[in-house]
Amino acid sequence: MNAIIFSAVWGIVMMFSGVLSNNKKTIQATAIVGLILLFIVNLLDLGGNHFINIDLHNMLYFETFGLLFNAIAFGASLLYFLLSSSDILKVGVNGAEYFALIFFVLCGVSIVTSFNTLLMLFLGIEIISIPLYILTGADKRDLKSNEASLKYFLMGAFSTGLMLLGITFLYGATANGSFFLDDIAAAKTSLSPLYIIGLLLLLVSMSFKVSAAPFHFWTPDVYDGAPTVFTSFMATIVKAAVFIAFIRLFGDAFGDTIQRWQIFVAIIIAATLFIGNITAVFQQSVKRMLAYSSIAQAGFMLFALLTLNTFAKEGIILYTAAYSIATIGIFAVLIKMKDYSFEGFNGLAKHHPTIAAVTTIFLLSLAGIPLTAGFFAKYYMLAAALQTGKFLWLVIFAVLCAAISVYYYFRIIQAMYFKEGEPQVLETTLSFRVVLIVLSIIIILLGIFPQWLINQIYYLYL
Amino acid sequence: MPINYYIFLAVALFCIGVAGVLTRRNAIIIFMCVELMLNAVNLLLVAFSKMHHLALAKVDPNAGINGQIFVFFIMVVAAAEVSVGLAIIVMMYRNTHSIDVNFLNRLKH
Amino acid sequence: MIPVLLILIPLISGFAGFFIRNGNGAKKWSLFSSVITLLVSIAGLSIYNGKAYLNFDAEWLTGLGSRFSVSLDGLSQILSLLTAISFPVIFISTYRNEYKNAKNFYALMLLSQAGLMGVFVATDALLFYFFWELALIPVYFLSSQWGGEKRIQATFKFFIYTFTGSLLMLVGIIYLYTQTPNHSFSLDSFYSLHSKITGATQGWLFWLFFIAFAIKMPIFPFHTWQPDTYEQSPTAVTMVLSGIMVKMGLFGVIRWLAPVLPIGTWAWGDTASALCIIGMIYASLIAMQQDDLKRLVAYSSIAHIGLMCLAIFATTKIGMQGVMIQMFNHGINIIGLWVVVNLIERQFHTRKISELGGLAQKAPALAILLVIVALANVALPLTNAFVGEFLMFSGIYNSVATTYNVVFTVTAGVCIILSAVYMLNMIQKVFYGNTNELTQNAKDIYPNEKIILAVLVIIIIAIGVFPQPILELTKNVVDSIVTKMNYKT
Amino acid sequence: MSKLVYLVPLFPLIGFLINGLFRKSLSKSLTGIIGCGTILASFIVSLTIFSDTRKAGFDTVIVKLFDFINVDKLQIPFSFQVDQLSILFLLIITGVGFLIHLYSTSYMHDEENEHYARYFSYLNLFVFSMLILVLGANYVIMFIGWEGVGLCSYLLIGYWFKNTQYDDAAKKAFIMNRIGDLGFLIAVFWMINQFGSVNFAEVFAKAPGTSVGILTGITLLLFVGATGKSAQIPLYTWLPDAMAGPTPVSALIHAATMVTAGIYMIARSNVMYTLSPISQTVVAIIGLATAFFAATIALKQNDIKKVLAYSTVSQLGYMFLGLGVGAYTGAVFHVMTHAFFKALLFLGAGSVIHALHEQDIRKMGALKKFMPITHITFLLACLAIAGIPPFSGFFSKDEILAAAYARNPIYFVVGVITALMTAFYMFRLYATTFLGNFRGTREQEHHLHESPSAITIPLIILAILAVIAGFVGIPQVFAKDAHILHNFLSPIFEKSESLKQTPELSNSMELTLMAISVAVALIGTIYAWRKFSNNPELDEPQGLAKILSNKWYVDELYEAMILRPINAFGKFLNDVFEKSIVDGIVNGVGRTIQYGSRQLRLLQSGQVGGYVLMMVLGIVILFVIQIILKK
Amino acid sequence: MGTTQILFWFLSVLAILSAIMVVVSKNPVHSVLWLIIVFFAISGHYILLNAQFLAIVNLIVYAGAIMVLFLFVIMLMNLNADAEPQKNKWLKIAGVIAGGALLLVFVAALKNADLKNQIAEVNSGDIGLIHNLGIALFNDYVIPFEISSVLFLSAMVGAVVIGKKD
Repeated sequence: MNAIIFSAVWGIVMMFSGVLSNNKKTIQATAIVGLILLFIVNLLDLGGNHFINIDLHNMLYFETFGLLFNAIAFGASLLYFLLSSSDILKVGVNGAEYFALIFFVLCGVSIVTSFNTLLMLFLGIEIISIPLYILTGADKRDLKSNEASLKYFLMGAFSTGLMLLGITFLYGATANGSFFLDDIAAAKTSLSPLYIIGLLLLLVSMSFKVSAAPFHFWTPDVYDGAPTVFTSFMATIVKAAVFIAFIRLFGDAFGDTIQRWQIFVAIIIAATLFIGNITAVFQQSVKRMLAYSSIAQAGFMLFALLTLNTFAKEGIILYTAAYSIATIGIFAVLIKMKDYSFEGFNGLAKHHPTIAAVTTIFLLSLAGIPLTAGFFAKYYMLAAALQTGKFLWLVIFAVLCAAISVYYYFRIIQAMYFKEGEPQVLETTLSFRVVLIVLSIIIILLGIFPQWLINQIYYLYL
Repeated sequence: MPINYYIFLAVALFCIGVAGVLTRRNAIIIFMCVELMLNAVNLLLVAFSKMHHLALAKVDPNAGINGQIFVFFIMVVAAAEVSVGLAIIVMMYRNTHSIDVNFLNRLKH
Repeated sequence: MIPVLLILIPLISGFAGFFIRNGNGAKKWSLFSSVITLLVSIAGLSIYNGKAYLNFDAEWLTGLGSRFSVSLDGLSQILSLLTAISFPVIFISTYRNEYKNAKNFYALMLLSQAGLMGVFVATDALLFYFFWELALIPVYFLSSQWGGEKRIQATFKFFIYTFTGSLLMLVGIIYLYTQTPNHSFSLDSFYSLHSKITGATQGWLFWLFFIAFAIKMPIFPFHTWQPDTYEQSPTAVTMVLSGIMVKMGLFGVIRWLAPVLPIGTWAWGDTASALCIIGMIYASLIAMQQDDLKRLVAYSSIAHIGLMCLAIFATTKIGMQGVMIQMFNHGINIIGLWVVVNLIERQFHTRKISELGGLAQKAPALAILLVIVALANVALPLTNAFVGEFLMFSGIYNSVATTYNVVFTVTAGVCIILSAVYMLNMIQKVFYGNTNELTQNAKDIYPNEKIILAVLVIIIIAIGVFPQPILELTKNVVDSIVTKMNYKT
Repeated sequence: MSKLVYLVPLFPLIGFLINGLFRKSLSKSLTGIIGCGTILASFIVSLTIFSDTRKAGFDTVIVKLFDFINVDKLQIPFSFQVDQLSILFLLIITGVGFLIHLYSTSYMHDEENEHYARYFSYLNLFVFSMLILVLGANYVIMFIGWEGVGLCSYLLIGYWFKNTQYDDAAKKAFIMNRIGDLGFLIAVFWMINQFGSVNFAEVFAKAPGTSVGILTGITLLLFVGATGKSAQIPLYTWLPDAMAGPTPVSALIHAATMVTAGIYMIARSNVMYTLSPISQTVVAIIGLATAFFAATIALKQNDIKKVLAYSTVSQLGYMFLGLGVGAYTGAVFHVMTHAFFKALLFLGAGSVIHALHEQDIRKMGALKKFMPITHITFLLACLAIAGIPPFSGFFSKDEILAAAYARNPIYFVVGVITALMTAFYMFRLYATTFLGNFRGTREQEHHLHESPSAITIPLIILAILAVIAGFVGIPQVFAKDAHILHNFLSPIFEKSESLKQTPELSNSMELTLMAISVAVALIGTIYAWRKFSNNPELDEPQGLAKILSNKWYVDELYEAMILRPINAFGKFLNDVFEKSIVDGIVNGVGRTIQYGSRQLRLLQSGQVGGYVLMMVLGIVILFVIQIILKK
Repeated sequence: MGTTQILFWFLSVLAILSAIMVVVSKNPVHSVLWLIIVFFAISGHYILLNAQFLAIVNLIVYAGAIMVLFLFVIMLMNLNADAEPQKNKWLKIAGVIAGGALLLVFVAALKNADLKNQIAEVNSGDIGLIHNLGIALFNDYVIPFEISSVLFLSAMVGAVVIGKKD
């Protein structure tokens, strides 16, 4: 609850900071301070120190899983701010408002990681979505940005409709007319068509939000069109948060009927992996490739949903962390590039060895090469699936897709290291590079001692 | 009224909305069709709320009220969405003098 | 502690190598490091008495059931020794090669050595998998950055190919892990599974593992990455690839596949063997057609590796002993061949057999040493490979795991003849005959290269005459593995 | 003394190492001394051991040096076996070998220092390998020598490596040998499988209890090895080509080492062969066919060394005939006598070549007057090989023919026809070379002279041996128990003798046969002498003669039947199969993915309507699956 | 058939027909007007279901405020004419078919639903009264109510950011 309140409040603070000061540095500093505070209050929450004790009427339910993710999301956002906050201010004149919107999104993030009723889920997702529509269109003079924004908005609204219909059916299916997850879980006994339809519609709309095929179509266009700095945010923290919501929803509300819907998830995973990986192969723009790769990564993350066992829950935390950090890093580098095509990276290693090296580590992590966090992320997903003893075909399909993913991730590595060229890179500050190195160290550490890190957090707060 | 009627009515309205989204190319009309879908959902929610109320009124006089509250929130959200959505459409129009979604094809493949 | 040192020394010195400013320093540093590793390896060999393995075990991913456990048994000893010997040999023999960004080159070489060492000593499946990939990545960078013209595509194919295989293996490893009673990745708990997993399951698990290993070895039809990669990689890297890395595949079969899944191996051994045989003949015939020295050696390597794999599936102690010693021998021999190829390429800037000739007049020392290495490669008696091949063939012939043992022996035996054909052809065209414009001003090799080749030749002959010490070294491990492989339901 | 047998191969090995390693720094004389001295030392050691074996109560001595391979139940010691058979061969190898070395010091004197030393090191290695072959106490050690001589022949045939044709011949020798070796090896594996051991003692002890089928298999496979090494049909073609090497090398290959390996091996394995009648028959028939076939080719060869080469092939055929009909002693006897006269012939030919720098007999003639010693010794050798009594060839060949008759008269008939041809082509050679008019250039004539003593002394010694060696094997019909060799070797063959079922020939029959063969040999000799002494055959041959001079086109046949198809197949695999199919599939997967990517991304049309349509279709599909699953 | 039923059918038919007209009208202004009729019909249903508060809110917020906003925007853009050129016919047909298919699968899935006995209470029940709703909203639902303020805030900020001229 701390985080929800604080992020909303700090959003307002950011709004006023724009009114009170024209100094970009001040705004930037305010945002970073706010995020540090947000991170701290969330840690306090994890430790059991709440600022305010209000009767939640069971609308929200805070558990370690969600709060832990919050910590990761806020931590990742902090790194994101440290890397890219100056780029946020470059997008347009409304820098302070962008920060405010991001804080509102983070408020939505902390809601969707702690909802206990579909109403809160709905509100949380809307609080996330509406600022994102705007951020996507933030670069108002850029037609691509406009277009992305409109597309995102129209399709987002459409999927909201689907979600609401699903919620409605579930409401009808409950015995006592309730939106609480417990009551919905209790409705499984009847297994009425209302329940199934509601479940499927929620599956579809949540799949839309996490960009799982065939509901992913908005993703490449929006990620491509949005200002890169916001794409980074959307593709990582927001997406991960929705994933947590997805898993919480299906784990808590539909966990008992998993046999019923597992197969649908399996189909969606297969389609997502297939489309994400295959389509990414032919992309010419790194940014668009990363959009498709985020779809492909979503396919892997969905394994957690498929299985919902301990492996999955531990794994999805690790996965979101690994994925977010690596993607934020890559986008941070991408923002600095003048040419987003693969050729734009040619010869980067020669001219900017540090940037090339850390980018390589990020890419290796995304590809799931051992000794990076990405490996264990994928490892947990595969282990979770194999644990069930079913879906071997899907696991094998997934690893084949992972092999394909190497193709497009390594194209960047090839360009950086093995090709000649004069890459056009914007000025980077020392602190920027230091943060990048910190990111890559985190990735490596997570890759060698994943358990250690998770355990530390678990032991600290459990 | 049997709840079936409401369900079919709402689903029909919803699907008309969906068909509208699919067939029209004017962004505003598409958006209106989405609103139509939301209204179909609202109607169904109210119907369900009354259904639950009927079934449980003896136990809980307020049974089913949350459905109507939910409708209230949907309206709230819809209003917020409309404000943002129309702003985006207007921005688009300012830049391209068109709100035809078919012309939204700079981003593809 | 010795197995850990074997990994740590190259690992740490490799990372340190990135920070050495000048290339020459890096060269010396890496040579120094590899010699130290060799000394440690020899020390390990001298401590080893055949019974008590040198173990090291530490907490790592406790919650995951994986530990940092490494061990030096006979099999690990022989392969880590090969690795330890190879790197100084590679560094010395290519000492005169100049590389751009030499520090990175040498640092990556050392990292790949660390990975290889790790693969050979790991007794934990996840750890094994880690090192498996760790060995791959530096090699990928080495080949792609310092290789020939078509290096990027060729090595990329290699990378994706092997990576696909290893991912399949990962699926297999995780599956086995979920089946272990104590949820552990340790080798022992994997070995305990052999009776618990049904035959059908073992069947598909077999293929998950075997494809990974077959790609690495490589076995027909998974071999096409290999000639291209060998051709395009810088020769030092090719030596690592062909001398040591291909052993990873064989090692995998011996340690992680055959004893873990005996029923699956029993059921599919014939099919795998048939692939080996087809590959042997196929590669030999193609080797006869090659004009490029590197490709020729590459294809010959496919044939030799095929034989070793075949001998593994024969499931006999004799054959397995042959494989053990031959893994070492093949490494030595093929590195010897590459040394020569490197010398030729450096001097004449070509590897085309048809463009060379008459080198024996100009470079007699090179010619003699090459001929000996080549003869070892065709398994002439009193060279090391004879012992290995003799034992392997005996093993295959005496195999009870297959009913086609005679057919296998005879068809595989044809490769003995074919190998002589292409090796002698190569010798003839490169070294004999008259000199041409390119070779008329050829120089003989430098003393350091001569010494390295001479050392290799001495190893070749020493093992060829006194193979018994090495056979003793691997005796216990062969016994235990073959016993496990012979488990039947 | 027998315990010191390891010295016998050790000396040549040392010689090889010294000459090989220090080839640049040694002077020619020093090289020669090392080369010859080591062999001489071996010969002396052999002689002392020989005297040991002559003593009564001598039993086979096995000297184990170390464990070569000791795996599981398979134990292969590196051990030497000293018995009558091996010591006999030791003497031949080191003795004849020494003479050839001695001869070489002069013959090769024009070579550069370095190559001279290289030559002697190879020669030493050759002798070393052959000694290992003969001394080995098991099949694996024998195989080491077996392949070793193959290697050395390769090195020596290709000694003048600048000449590509010579290299081809060397390669051919090695590869043909390898084909045979494969048979040998498989036999060894079979033995391991069957007997659990490859030691002679154990194998022969267990052989009588083994089924005939298995023994037949093993012995036939061994024989495949022998056909390669001893140049029998179908693997004989390398031997005539091996003339590419320096002539003393040919002498070494044909007389002392290499080609006799097959005979030795079968003689060594006599127990197994005797137990397997089918194998015996095969050996006899192949031997006889080779003898006949090679003799026909030798009739029309014009290269002095080629004639000798085919005569060797033919004589080897005789020896196999002997082995095949159970006349093991006869075969070994013939090996011995053949070693003397064939070495003599080659060295004589070498002397001629050395003087003339010419190998074509059509360009020779009348050498009698220029090179008297060479002429005389050559003539003696021809008489010996033609089987004219009382020269050595007569005794050994006769013994084989008699045994052949006892087994099957047809063998005898073919053998005698071959003997006729042998006498004919040898004297065709002799007459064309040494008699008539000189047909070379004037310059050649000017330089013609008798060879130096390092060449003539070995010739003389060998000539003496070629003349008298036959007397160690005087047939029973002339004198009882006068067959010294038979008595000497009887411990080796006694088991086979006891198993032999062929009836003994009566004395009169044996004498008749002897008379026939001598008569035939004389006819051939005299006819050739008369025909060629004054009008040698100089024209290009026509008809059958052309086929003969082209060696029945066997090389061409092999080329067309085996080499070309294999090469074509290899080319197909390399150019088509590997690139299009195996690699094609791999690249195809990549291309398919790329293509799929290109097509699949078209779904991403940029149209919101399209996207929503996809979504709706996705929902519909999910629902349809749900409805289907429910049913 | 009682009054309630007649009203129900009338409103339902009106809603569906108007909804179809929304979709098929060429003129955007007509679409808006038809949509307002739909909203009225739905509000009628709300009244029928005794959800008076929602009925009023629906009219005020949707038909009144939102639709007027739409109308303004359309007028502003001068889109009142048949500004929409002919769209690809096949896509249109595909859209209709897809929508129909969606309806079909919904119906198929619901067909077997055992809802015969489930009745929505019409004309009675007081949960839809503003009094009850207000109590619920500010007791149980105070958290979402407050949180929706964040939503509005962000929508407001967004509209400003997007709408204002740089």
